[in-house]
Amino acid sequence: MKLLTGEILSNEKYSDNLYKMEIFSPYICKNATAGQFINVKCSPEGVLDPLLRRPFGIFNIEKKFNVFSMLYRVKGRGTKFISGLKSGDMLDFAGPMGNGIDLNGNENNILLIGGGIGIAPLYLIAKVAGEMKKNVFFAAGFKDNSYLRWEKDLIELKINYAVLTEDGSWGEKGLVSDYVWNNMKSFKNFDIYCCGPRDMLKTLQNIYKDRNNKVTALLEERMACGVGVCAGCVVKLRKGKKGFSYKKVCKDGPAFNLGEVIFD
Amino acid sequence: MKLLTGEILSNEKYSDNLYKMEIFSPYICKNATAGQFINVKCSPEGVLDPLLRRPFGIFNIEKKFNVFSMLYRVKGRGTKFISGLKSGDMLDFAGPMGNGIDLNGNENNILLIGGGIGIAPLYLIAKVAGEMKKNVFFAAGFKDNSYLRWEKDLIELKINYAVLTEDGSWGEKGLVSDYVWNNMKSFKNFDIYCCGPRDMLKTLQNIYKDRNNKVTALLEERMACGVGVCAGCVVKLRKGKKGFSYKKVCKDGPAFNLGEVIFD
Amino acid sequence: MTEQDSLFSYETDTGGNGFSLSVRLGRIKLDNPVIACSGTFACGLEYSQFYNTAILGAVTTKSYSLKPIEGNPPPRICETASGMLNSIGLQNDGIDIFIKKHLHEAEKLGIKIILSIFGQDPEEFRKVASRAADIKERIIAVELNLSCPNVKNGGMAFSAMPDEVEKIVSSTVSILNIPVIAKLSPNHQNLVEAAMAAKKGGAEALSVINTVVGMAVDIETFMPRLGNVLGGLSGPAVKPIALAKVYSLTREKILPVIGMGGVFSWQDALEFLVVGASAVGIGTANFIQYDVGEKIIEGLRNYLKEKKIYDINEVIGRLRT
Amino acid sequence: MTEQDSLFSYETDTGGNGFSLSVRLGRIKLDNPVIACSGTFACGLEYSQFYNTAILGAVTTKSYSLKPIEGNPPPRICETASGMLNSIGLQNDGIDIFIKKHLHEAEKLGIKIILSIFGQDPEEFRKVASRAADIKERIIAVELNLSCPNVKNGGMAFSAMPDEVEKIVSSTVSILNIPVIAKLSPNHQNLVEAAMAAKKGGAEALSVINTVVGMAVDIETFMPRLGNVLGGLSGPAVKPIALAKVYSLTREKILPVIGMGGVFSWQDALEFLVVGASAVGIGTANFIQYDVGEKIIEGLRNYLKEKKIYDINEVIGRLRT
Ligand SMILES: Cc1cc2nc3c(=O)[nH]c(=O)nc-3n(C[C@H](O)[C@H](O)[C@H](O)COP(=O)(O)OP(=O)(O)OC[C@H]3O[C@@H](n4cnc5c(N)ncnc54)[C@H](O)[C@@H]3O)c2cc1C
Ligand SMILES: Cc1cc2nc3c(=O)[nH]c(=O)nc-3n(C[C@H](O)[C@H](O)[C@H](O)COP(=O)(O)OP(=O)(O)OC[C@H]3O[C@@H](n4cnc5c(N)ncnc54)[C@H](O)[C@@H]3O)c2cc1C
Ligand SMILES: Cc1cc2nc3c(=O)[nH]c(=O)nc-3n(C[C@H](O)[C@H](O)[C@H](O)COP(=O)(O)O)c2cc1C
Ligand SMILES: Cc1cc2nc3c(=O)[nH]c(=O)nc-3n(C[C@H](O)[C@H](O)[C@H](O)COP(=O)(O)O)c2cc1C
Ligand code: FES
Ligand code: FES
Repeated sequence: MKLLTGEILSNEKYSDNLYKMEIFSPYICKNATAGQFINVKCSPEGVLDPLLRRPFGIFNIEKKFNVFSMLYRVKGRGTKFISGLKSGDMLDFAGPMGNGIDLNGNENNILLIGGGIGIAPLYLIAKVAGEMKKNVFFAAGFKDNSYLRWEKDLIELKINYAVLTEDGSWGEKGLVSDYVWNNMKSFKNFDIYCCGPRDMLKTLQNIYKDRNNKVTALLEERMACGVGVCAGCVVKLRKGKKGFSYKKVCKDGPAFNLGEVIFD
Repeated sequence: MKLLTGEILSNEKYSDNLYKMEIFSPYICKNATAGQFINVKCSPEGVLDPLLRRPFGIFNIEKKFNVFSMLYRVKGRGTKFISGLKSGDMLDFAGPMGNGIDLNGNENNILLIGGGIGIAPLYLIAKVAGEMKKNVFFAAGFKDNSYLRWEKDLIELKINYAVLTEDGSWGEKGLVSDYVWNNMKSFKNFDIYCCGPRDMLKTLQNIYKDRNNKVTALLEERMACGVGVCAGCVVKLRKGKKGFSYKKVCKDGPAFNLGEVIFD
Repeated sequence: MTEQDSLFSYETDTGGNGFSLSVRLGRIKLDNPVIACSGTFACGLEYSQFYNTAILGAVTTKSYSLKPIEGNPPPRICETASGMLNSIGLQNDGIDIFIKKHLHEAEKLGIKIILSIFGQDPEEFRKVASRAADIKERIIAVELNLSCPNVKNGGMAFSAMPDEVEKIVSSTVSILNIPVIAKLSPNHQNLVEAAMAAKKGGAEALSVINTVVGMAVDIETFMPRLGNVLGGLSGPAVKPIALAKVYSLTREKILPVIGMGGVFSWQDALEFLVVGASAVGIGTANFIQYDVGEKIIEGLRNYLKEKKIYDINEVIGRLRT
Repeated sequence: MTEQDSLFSYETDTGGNGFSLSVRLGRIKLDNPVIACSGTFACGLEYSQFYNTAILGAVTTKSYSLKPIEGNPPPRICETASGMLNSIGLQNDGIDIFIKKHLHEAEKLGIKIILSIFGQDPEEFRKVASRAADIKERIIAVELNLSCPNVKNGGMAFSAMPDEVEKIVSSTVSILNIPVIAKLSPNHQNLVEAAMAAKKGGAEALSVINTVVGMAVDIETFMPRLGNVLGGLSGPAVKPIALAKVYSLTREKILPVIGMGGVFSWQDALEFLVVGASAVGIGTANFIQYDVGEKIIEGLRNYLKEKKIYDINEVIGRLRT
């Protein structure tokens, strides 16, 4: 993990609030693995407001070019700031942070379930799994077709996928969790990785309660440090029969066993 | 006085820390007079840090083009921000503020004494006085030749002037206050306007203590509101024999009778 | 003055369509919960260049004392991270000039005035209140600035001493018999006791917070950045502190609260309302966004419309804990 | 580890050329006045990925209690204007795990450790101090986090009660007989009395300030932004408040002070030193600029060189008022 400044090679607008930023960084390309994230300073040099860094999953790594990318949604002040950066500007970030996903011990079948911007960190998992010649299926659900441009990225991976939108404007109409439920049998011996809104994760937790798929969720929580010192980013995990403990998303995660997560 | 947004037509770098910004504003061009200032928001839209507006004298008004300008020195966070603005960007400012200088009741001879960035508001006085066919002399003192580019602006006014620099790199070597002292006799029946660092003003106050020139100083003080409500920008003025009172630079000034100012 | 005209009609227009911004704090009724804070708006005259300040729920005047006060030596202002320090030192023209001059000007503009007063000791508070008795029909309330130092009592602020708070409030109430607001300081731990004392004294409402004690140093000169060394911090930086202080009072339901501290937008104002403030004061924001009062009223009105909330009182105190 | 190596040599180099950054706070001697604040640096391990944290004057550990504490429900973090709120709730592994595990790791890195401890009552403080007795040669001081609530006494923070402060400090001193630092809260008006009580109890120094009570509201959900409703404000926003609090203590020359609150740069650190702090704590800044500790040490060193000041003590307390 290092504090870095990397040149922005592109900051492409995918749709109204969706951007993909490519950053030159040999260090990240060499050291990062799928599932990890970077922590980005989202204010001009020397400026301390907004104060905190923002975490973003690593969307893609192109080792050959020493370029990695992040796919991000403009939500508030921080993401608004970075959406205004241009190629040639420098990005102040740190990484790679969090634990990477080790696909070696896995089933040969991988199901990725993404909701909204939750698809971002799953993309790199899909790519890596594909390169390992695993059988990968990506189920992605959205409100509308604002992520349409992302389908092009997905097609490059040459994996099977299904897109669902709530308004039916792209792919099938419906919720991705319903899709998973309806196709339960086809994903019998799949290891599952999911990332997305709380409600989606809750539903998936229910769906997979009594099944013995290995289901891993990539979680989000507001962060201060991103390196494990502040205990600001905790999520509640089951511990023993009735107990719980708080685990840090930044250091113990961001991937957790979905079955252990307590959503209250 | 209005809250305005004006398009920046140019933001020219005069030297390392010196810029001239031209802003399109029919309202300012119609309503402002020499000696007044504008109050500029020096952070991006929606951003509140740095918090306070910064006051800048009106350097020039070109009524024909509805363009006015300010000449400014990059000092801290606020001026650094505006120095990065580009033509086409919008400037958030308010004005015109403070009292203008009425040259009508004046002597026919005007001496302007500027030190450093203090030349900025004097320039418009010089221009207006010139247009009134007064006999104008501009004595300007600087540390070095970083204001050299400004001489071109000055030449346009077709008035007499002297430039002094402490290092002798441009014009005569020396202090502008010494120059004034040495040429005292030539400026006998001149009304005087001065603006510049505290030490220069103090010296001039001494020089003109017992003479009956009308000497007006344009003062600077840190401001919060700029409109006269906060009493933040006060300077100490003599009142009666031994008393004093605090006057607001923004509302009662920025021009004051130099003889009345108490520098302590 | 076409801008002002259009504002007026705009206001009547939305006033008529069933979305109400009116609030009550005891006997104080306001058309909307947006109040200009003492010391940041003079009497409303200056800002009338930017919008019709009569649309504000009320304008609280600069704090007036018996005699004019020259205030502290400059520099009096210093910018800090998302905030500012001031050490104005309560410079003011004295209550008599207010009565003779400023009140008249404000009335001409239709501004609803809350008169802020202070004294160096309870006796001066009483005297200022007595002067205000003549004009009590022309103002909607008196606000007591209890954050100023009690010179007869070691310079500690009145609002740090619940007994003094009660005494000053009750003497003002008995002299004026119009609504009295006690403005309390955030710099003491016994805010709740001070508030209860104000209630006992007969106050109608509380204004919270005044500025937070702070300082800054010029590392070039090793001098304090303020002539007075210490000053009062205001602006966005203090908003979390102000919200916590307001909450500590509204939770106890002592008196209606005018919440203030770092309000710059209608969203900020809404935070205070949700925490339980019945009205919101706008201070430092006036210095930066000259028409912020109007913007916040519009913002709150649009919020109600969008959410189909017919009465602003529906959101006051609706914090979900 | 070439980066760390070069840092080390850099340090010795400038250490040798006559510009001294060493400071003393009673019996506590530090190579430089830059200290990592409790709760913002763990035990230094994580930040050792970014620079050699052994160069810091000291690292104050997360505050440890007798047993592990799970802390408050999330969300625990919320950004505010130039600041942040936290409601971690003193989550920690308990003093035993510190002794068994974290201390060892920090020692391996050569980090100078100030152990921060707390308890729910004076008794727990005593017990934690007793556990620390075994390792007292391996730490340079113990810091008592007196801003935590005294559960046996209505939940009011210890540092609001001078008597309790004295009691806890003196019992720790008698158990440990190593330098004890009392960390005081800015949320009470009797800071000076608390400081004098700490001195009476035998404290070597004071750490000021802990976070300022604050809150924030989500106007979408009407929920507080922190799971715990109230939290502690830190970061640049509080710097003016912190400076004023430190000044209120250094003016009285009670005990040496470690000044903290919003320090992000060497210039900020210098402000605290000029006001009279003998050392400076870096908290929130670590979260944003991971190598800020190193940057501030370098910055102060360059400042001395540039100004030809041979000893940092020359600037401490040199405020010109
Ligand atoms: C491990 C991790 C990976 C992430 N990966 C991505 C990604 O690949 N693409 C993407 O678009 N977003 C991602 N997010 C969410 C992203 O961090 C937030 O959208 C972003 O912080 C919003 O910042 P803002 O200033 O625009 O919003 P604001 O709402 O103004 O932010 C205010 C504060 O809340 C925090 N915050 C707001 N939303 C979130 C959130 N969802 N999660 C955590 N903190 C939040 C901010 O960091 C900031 O501290 C990730 C979050 C985490 C924890
Ligand atoms: C009436 C008036 C007219 C002015 N005209 C000009 C001009 O034409 N050209 C020009 O370059 N400068 C002018 N100044 C000075 C200019 O306002 C400051 O240089 C500017 O505010 C510095 O802002 P900063 O953020 O870069 O500096 P910082 O030092 O970061 O500012 C911090 C705070 O101090 C205040 N401040 C700093 N320096 C001054 C100063 N000299 N006077 C008043 N406040 C200050 C800032 O406004 C801000 O509130 C004028 C000042 C006044 C009062
Ligand atoms: C320059 C200035 C002057 C002030 N003068 C007064 C005053 O005279 N009386 C008073 O009660 N409060 C005074 N205040 C405090 C404000 O009314 C308000 O309580 C405080 O600034 C917090 O709100 P804000 O953050 O919106 O400014 C003053 C504040 C500022 C910034
Ligand atoms: C996330 C967080 C956790 C903290 N935990 C502790 C703690 O355990 N013990 C303690 O004494 N202070 C704690 N503090 C307070 C800091 O040590 C410091 O006093 C305060 O944050 C002010 O400094 P800053 O503005 O530089 O952060 C914590 C602060 C933060 C932001
Ligand atoms: S963000 Fe600090 S521990 Fe995770
Ligand atoms: S800046 Fe507010 S009165 Fe001049």
